[in-house]
Amino acid sequence: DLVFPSLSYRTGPYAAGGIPFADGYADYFTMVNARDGGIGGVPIKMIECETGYNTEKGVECYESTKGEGALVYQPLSTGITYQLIPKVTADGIPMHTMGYGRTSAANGKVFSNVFNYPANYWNGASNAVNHILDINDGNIEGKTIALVYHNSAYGKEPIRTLEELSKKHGFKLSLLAVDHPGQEQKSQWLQIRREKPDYVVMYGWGVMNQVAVQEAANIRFPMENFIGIWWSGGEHDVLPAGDAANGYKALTFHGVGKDYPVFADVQKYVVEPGNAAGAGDQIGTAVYNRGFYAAMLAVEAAKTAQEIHGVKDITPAMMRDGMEALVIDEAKMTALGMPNFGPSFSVSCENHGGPGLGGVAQWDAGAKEWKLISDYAPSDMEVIGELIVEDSMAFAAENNIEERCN
Amino acid sequence: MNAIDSYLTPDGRTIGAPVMEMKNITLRFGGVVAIKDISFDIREGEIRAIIGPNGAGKSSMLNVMNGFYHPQEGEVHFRGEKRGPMRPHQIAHQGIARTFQNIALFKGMSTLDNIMTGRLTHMKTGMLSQIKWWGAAQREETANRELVEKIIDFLEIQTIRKTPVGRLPYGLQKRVELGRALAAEPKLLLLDEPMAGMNVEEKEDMSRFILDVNDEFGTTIALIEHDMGVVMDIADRVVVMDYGKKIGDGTPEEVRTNQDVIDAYLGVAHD
Amino acid sequence: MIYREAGDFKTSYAKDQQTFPIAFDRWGYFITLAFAFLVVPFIINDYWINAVVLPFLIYAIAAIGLNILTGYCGQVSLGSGGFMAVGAYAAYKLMTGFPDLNIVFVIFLSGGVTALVGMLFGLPSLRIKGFYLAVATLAAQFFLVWLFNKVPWFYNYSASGQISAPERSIFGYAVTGANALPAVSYLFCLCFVVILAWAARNLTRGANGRKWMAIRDMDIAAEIIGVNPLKTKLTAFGVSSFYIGIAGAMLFAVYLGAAEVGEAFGISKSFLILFMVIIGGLGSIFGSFAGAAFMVLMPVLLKNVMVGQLGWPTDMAAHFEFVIVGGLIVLFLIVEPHGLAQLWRLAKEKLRLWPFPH
Amino acid sequence: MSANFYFGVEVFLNGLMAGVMYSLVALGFVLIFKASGIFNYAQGVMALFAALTLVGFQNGQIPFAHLINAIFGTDLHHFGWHMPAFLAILCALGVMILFAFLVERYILKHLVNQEPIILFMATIGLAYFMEGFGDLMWGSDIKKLDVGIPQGGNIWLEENTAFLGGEDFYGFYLDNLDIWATVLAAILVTSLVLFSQYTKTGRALRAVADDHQAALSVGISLRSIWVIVWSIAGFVALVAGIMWGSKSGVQFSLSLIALKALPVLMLGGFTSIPGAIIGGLIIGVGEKMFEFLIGAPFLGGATENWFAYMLALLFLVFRPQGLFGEKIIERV
Amino acid sequence: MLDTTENSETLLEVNNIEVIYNHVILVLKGVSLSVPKGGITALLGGNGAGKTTTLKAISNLLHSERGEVTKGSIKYRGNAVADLNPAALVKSGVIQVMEGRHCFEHLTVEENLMTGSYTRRASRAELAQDLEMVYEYFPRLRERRKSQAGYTSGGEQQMVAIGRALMSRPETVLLDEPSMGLAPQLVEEIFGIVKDLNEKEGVSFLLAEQNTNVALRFAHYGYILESGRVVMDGPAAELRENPDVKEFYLGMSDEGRKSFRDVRSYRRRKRWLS
Ligand SMILES: Nc1ncnc2c1ncn2[C@@H]1O[C@H](COP(=O)(O)OP(=O)(O)OP(=O)(O)O)[C@@H](O)[C@H]1O
Ligand SMILES: Nc1ncnc2c1ncn2[C@@H]1O[C@H](COP(=O)(O)OP(=O)(O)OP(=O)(O)O)[C@@H](O)[C@H]1O
Ligand SMILES: [Mg+2]
Ligand SMILES: [Mg+2]
Repeated sequence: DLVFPSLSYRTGPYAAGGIPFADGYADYFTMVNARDGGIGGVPIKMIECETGYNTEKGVECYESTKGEGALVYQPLSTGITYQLIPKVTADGIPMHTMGYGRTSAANGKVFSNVFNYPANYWNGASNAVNHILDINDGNIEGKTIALVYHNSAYGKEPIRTLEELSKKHGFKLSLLAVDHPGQEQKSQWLQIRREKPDYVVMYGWGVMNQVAVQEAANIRFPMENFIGIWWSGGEHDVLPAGDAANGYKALTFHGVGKDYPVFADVQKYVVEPGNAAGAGDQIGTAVYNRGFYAAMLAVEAAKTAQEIHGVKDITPAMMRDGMEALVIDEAKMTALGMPNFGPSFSVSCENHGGPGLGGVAQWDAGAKEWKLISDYAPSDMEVIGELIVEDSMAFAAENNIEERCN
Repeated sequence: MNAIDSYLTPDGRTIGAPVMEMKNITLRFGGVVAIKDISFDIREGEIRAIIGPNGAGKSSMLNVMNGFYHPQEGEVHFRGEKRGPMRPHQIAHQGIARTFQNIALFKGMSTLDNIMTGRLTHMKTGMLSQIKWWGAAQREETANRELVEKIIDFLEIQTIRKTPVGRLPYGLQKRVELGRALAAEPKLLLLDEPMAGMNVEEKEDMSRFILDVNDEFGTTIALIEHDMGVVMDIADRVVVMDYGKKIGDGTPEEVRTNQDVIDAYLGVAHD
Repeated sequence: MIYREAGDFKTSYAKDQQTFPIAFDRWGYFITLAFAFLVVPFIINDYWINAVVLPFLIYAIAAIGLNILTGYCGQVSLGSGGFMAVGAYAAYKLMTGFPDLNIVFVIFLSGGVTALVGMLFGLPSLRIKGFYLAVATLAAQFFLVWLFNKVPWFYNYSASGQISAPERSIFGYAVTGANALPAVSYLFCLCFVVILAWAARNLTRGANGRKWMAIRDMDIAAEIIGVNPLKTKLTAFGVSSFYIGIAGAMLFAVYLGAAEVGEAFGISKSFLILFMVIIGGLGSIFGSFAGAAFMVLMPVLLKNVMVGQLGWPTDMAAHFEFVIVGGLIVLFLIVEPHGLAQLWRLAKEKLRLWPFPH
Repeated sequence: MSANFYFGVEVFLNGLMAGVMYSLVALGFVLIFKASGIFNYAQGVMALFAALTLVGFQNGQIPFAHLINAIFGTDLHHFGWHMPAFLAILCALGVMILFAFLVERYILKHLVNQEPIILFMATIGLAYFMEGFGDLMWGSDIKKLDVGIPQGGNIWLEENTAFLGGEDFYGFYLDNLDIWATVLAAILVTSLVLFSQYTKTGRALRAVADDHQAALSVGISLRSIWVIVWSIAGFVALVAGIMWGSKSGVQFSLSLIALKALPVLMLGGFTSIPGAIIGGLIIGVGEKMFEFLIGAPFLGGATENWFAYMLALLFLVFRPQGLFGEKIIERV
Repeated sequence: MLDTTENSETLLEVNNIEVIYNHVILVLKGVSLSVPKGGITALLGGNGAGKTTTLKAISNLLHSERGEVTKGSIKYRGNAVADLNPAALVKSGVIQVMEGRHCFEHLTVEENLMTGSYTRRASRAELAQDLEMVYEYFPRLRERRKSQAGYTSGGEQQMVAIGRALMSRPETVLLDEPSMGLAPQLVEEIFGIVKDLNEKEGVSFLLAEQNTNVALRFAHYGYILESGRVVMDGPAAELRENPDVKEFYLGMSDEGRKSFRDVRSYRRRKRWLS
């Protein structure tokens, strides 16, 4: 079997996001098994392990599943990612941290086993700024952007990037930290009300998202000027605020909604036989689609690995090679029934992070759905690339890692 | 106050110079005046009883003596020196130990450990040698343990050495408390109703202990007690308090016949 | 009669003061130690070491530390998570600042730094008592976490604020970092545990321990018999934090390898350690081990049974885990409020009388 | 006056309001502590559980649906009704009273006369238990709670104060939800104070807190006292759950509001009902003003959590029993 | 003195009970006693004899100390006590004054007294009257009525504890060492009160006392407990004449009262142990 562990969290403070992701991740594998009989004929075995977003449980999950021949880890937690980076490297197992984790892991020269394609936090920050630039015809000189962020490793990630970008584009950056769990954000939103920034960018997770959207609505901040990172762009984040959330924007690097042919397969091979993960009510939601997308990438990488090595029953090391050689293009996605579900990109030895393409989705409170309002646009790799090199080299120095790919 | 430097007790012991002098002590709690302008002294080697009706301020007086209460007015002299503001633990180091009216043993510890705590003022090894244990710490522990075992023998509580004190009956707890106070080898021992809740047989024992301590170690003792029989028999001098005031002071005989004392406290003249 | 103490007479006070006065216990202890040192390293695998044994050993240290403060000295603290963070960050700064410093020193020094911080936060304990103090220690918890999150110097200005432990070795064997062999990090932790437990035992059986317990049982009376409350409480805070700091340093450097303060050393950690101490038994070194074992093993066991054996969905298993662990805690407290250690003691008392009921 | 001054005033007002929200949680703690000397850590989880139950009733969710489905392979989710808010609140209250009975029956009864820390631990065990139980019963996904309490800035106030501060000032911002919370809190506190100070039961509550055994010996039935108190605390938890749930949705994090209530408790005193309110106001204003004046401009923000505790700590150093708590009796 | 022996009804009947603490410590090894209606029964014995334990077993307070009655039965008016919770017991008229005072520290003296009336359904006026009665008995308490009980002196607390029990208008009072820590004058007064209540209101008493002298003066019947067993019982007057009781509990020798100064550590063996 091809073993894909899913380190999920269906409990704890971040369950609201963890559940749909885990559902999507699982459903894709279920579908591939039922429809295609696995990858290249080898069935997939997904092992789910509950981490509760807790690093120690994450380690326990890792240790308990790696012996089963786990091919790739998708821990869905920046904290656990940091923990696992040295471990997976030593054990030779690849890890995919899609849209989260350690951004500088995009530098494949240093991080041999960690991948974070197609986009990372820093891309997100740049995508958001680019979107604002677009709206303002390329000039945001003198405007103010406020960053409302989860006061943790995750939330702090975009700060450096935004600082660089603010220098470059001449906007003013104002930082507002929100402590875990983020139920009480009065100070931050009063400050926003006072300072009247032109745009608010949010890096939130868990209850912080809902409260922020609600508070923004309360102070009648124009929702279309409020842009969340993809982790702040779930249905559950905006639904509680009701109509007031209309117009809120969130970044995304994959398709939203149910309008893809592949979901018919899901319906047929997963839902109808009663094999849907969880309650089966999450299909088509933003975070579900993300889990789904992650699983798709994993399966494609496995296929690539099978091709490269000519073996069906691949090992984690082969899987790693597959991931490093992964190419996703429109043709492939269309064939999978997921046209335009995500950007086209390819991974290389040097670049584990993909191109950093991201789109913007906007919430339609009336229809209760997200609408993609832009194409997958590139981020400012000039700025980000430099930062990635800087950070990853520091890591390499600290840990005596020699550069690869030369 | 008292011109004489020393006097002889009826049974022929010499009582020396004042160990502790209370001078015009006044203690108030909000509106309540617990002690009102009281002076008296306690002399080397004597057993000094303090008696009086409930709420007279006796326990408060002991609390003043060992620094737990700070009187609003008045001075305390200990061994000829005026006492400045001091914390109770410093006073303990000067050599004053006591027992309490409401037993204040360390409930989570065994009898032995409780009595060993009495030795704390004498134990000096540092933290590091404690961690190492072998050597100085163990030697010190053993030396003190020997002394404590003597006290345990003396109080006849060998059988409960390792029992947690919380489980002990009241009377034994009082005895352990006495043991803890004795272990400090105090110059002045303050006992707050050591015999409450005991029957005659046990009171006899306790009296014996108190007299022996006084005799053998020459410890000065101040004692609060409601059992007049005991007080009359073992005290050398008695202070009588009533509503915070001193209404009598003298030998048991003098006190017993004092009309004020009879009215306020004894009710009837006791035999 | 399997378990006996009769006929086991002591001829000197020193003998009477030994840790395991009963020969049977003493042998059991030596055998356990020998097993832990000589057998376990050869049979242990990656899963056991990382999922169970390392956290058990490290939490046992933290539990001993908190037990000194709470169990022996009676000062309830909910700041352990914060103090562990101090240990971890101190270790990180020392490891990155002085790459040549031996890891053993790093860990002891981290404990020392934590001891200082602990004493600082222990100062209010002179006036604040009981639950007020417990809640007040949360100030330390929240403040320290905020501080390590906010001041980039602590995490060497890394972009995310994560710290990761570089590789350090001892006698040529890596103990930290990804290349550490399980047996090596196990033995490393075990040595610390044995030494620290032994030190704790010595500290608590003599004058020091009695001072702490006196303060715990009745601080006023303790002061009146000559115990300096401030000094005593501060030493308790100091020693306790020293242990907790070491545990924090090891948790970060040896076990997790990387940490983010809010996640790894958050308030739930404080509660976890307090749990261990109470479930294990306040005022008992053995209890600290028992409590740590219980709190580490129980969830793993439950998970393995429910998910691994019974094949339940992970979320349901996780919910049941909460229900069961919570229920068990309550049950334990009802059966024996003084913890596993007391349960063990009572069992021994029963055994001693066995086969007679009283 | 400058707009800045009015901004300060606005922060102050909002601090008061936030404080009231904290007080709602703190009240539950106080009640139980006052009545039994138990520091009930489960109060936060009780609020979560109450809110979950309320939403569950409102939406006609089938309890344990997830579990039942997993065991019997059914596909149950909803009863298919939608209960009016008022009725759902009553039902949730009923559940909380039942809960009080069970807690007494299975936990407290067996822990009479134990040390406070043991009772404290038991409540943490209870909190764990309920966390898992609530999730099993109602699922761990996030739920929207709406009982008709209006939310969002109060426009009337905003419009009528806008003239104060010149151009940059929009008028004072107050959340309608907070205004409601204030009204509710005022009613709760007044009635609870009357209850505990002037009724026989109230006196018995305080007696129980001092000495379980003595209370038993004079014939106070610990069982009924505890059921009463835990029921009231359950009610308070429900109120807190409704207010916080309306604000942030109902899900796990709701239980963490307990942590925001602790400094309030400490500052006001564990045993004082008015203390819970006044403590809340001080903490609310303190942390918001600190963040406004110092935290955000100079310390990088997010100072509220620790500052609340530090503020409370500072107060305690001067008054170890909190502002209104009962003096800790130290005698020998 | 009331003659209580034969024909009066037995209120409280303790039948061969055994009590174990913590599942291992056996404290009472078969204690039987009975309290007749309208009588004052004394329970005497040295420290650790098990007096307090007996009283707690009767009032059902053992549970809260992790103690258990493992054998025997306790009946009040023919009903097994074990089935009642302490509160129900108080309602049916049995109240205990606990050893070591156990006042509610944070309540004022008056509030403490009022808690005693918790189980009663009485009008304000009645309660005020009873309060007045207690203050009559203990004038010292009237002065301290507004202070917190935790700050009153040991003797005052003892008064509070007794007064609190009286406030419940009991039928049977279990008094545990009422004289402890009280001034001699007050001891007499308290026993005077006991006698008063007993004679005028027909309240029955079971009192555990160390002060054998006074106890036997006021009681009708006495039991002597040693190491968890009843070693002797009989009408108080008889006990007072028993030579052993005289020597060990009353401190009398053949030549009258011994001086505490003269006792030696040596002790004569008690007859019943030989
Ligand atoms: N800390 C305190 N705060 C307020 N009042 C106090 C305090 N300590 C003692 N008192 C009051 O002072 C008076 C004297 O108390 P004290 O304990 O000294 O009496 P006592 O003579 O020992 O009486 P007893 O024989 O009953 O023990 C009492 O009325 C008591 O209530
Ligand atoms: N909670 C407890 N746990 C264990 N043993 C106990 C407990 N309470 C009492 N005992 C034991 O029971 C025995 C009887 O105690 P009890 O308190 O009944 O004696 P007593 O006759 O009232 O003595 P006193 O006159 O000193 O009050 C004692 O040996 C004591 O050690
Ligand atoms: Mg006194
Ligand atoms: Mg007794």
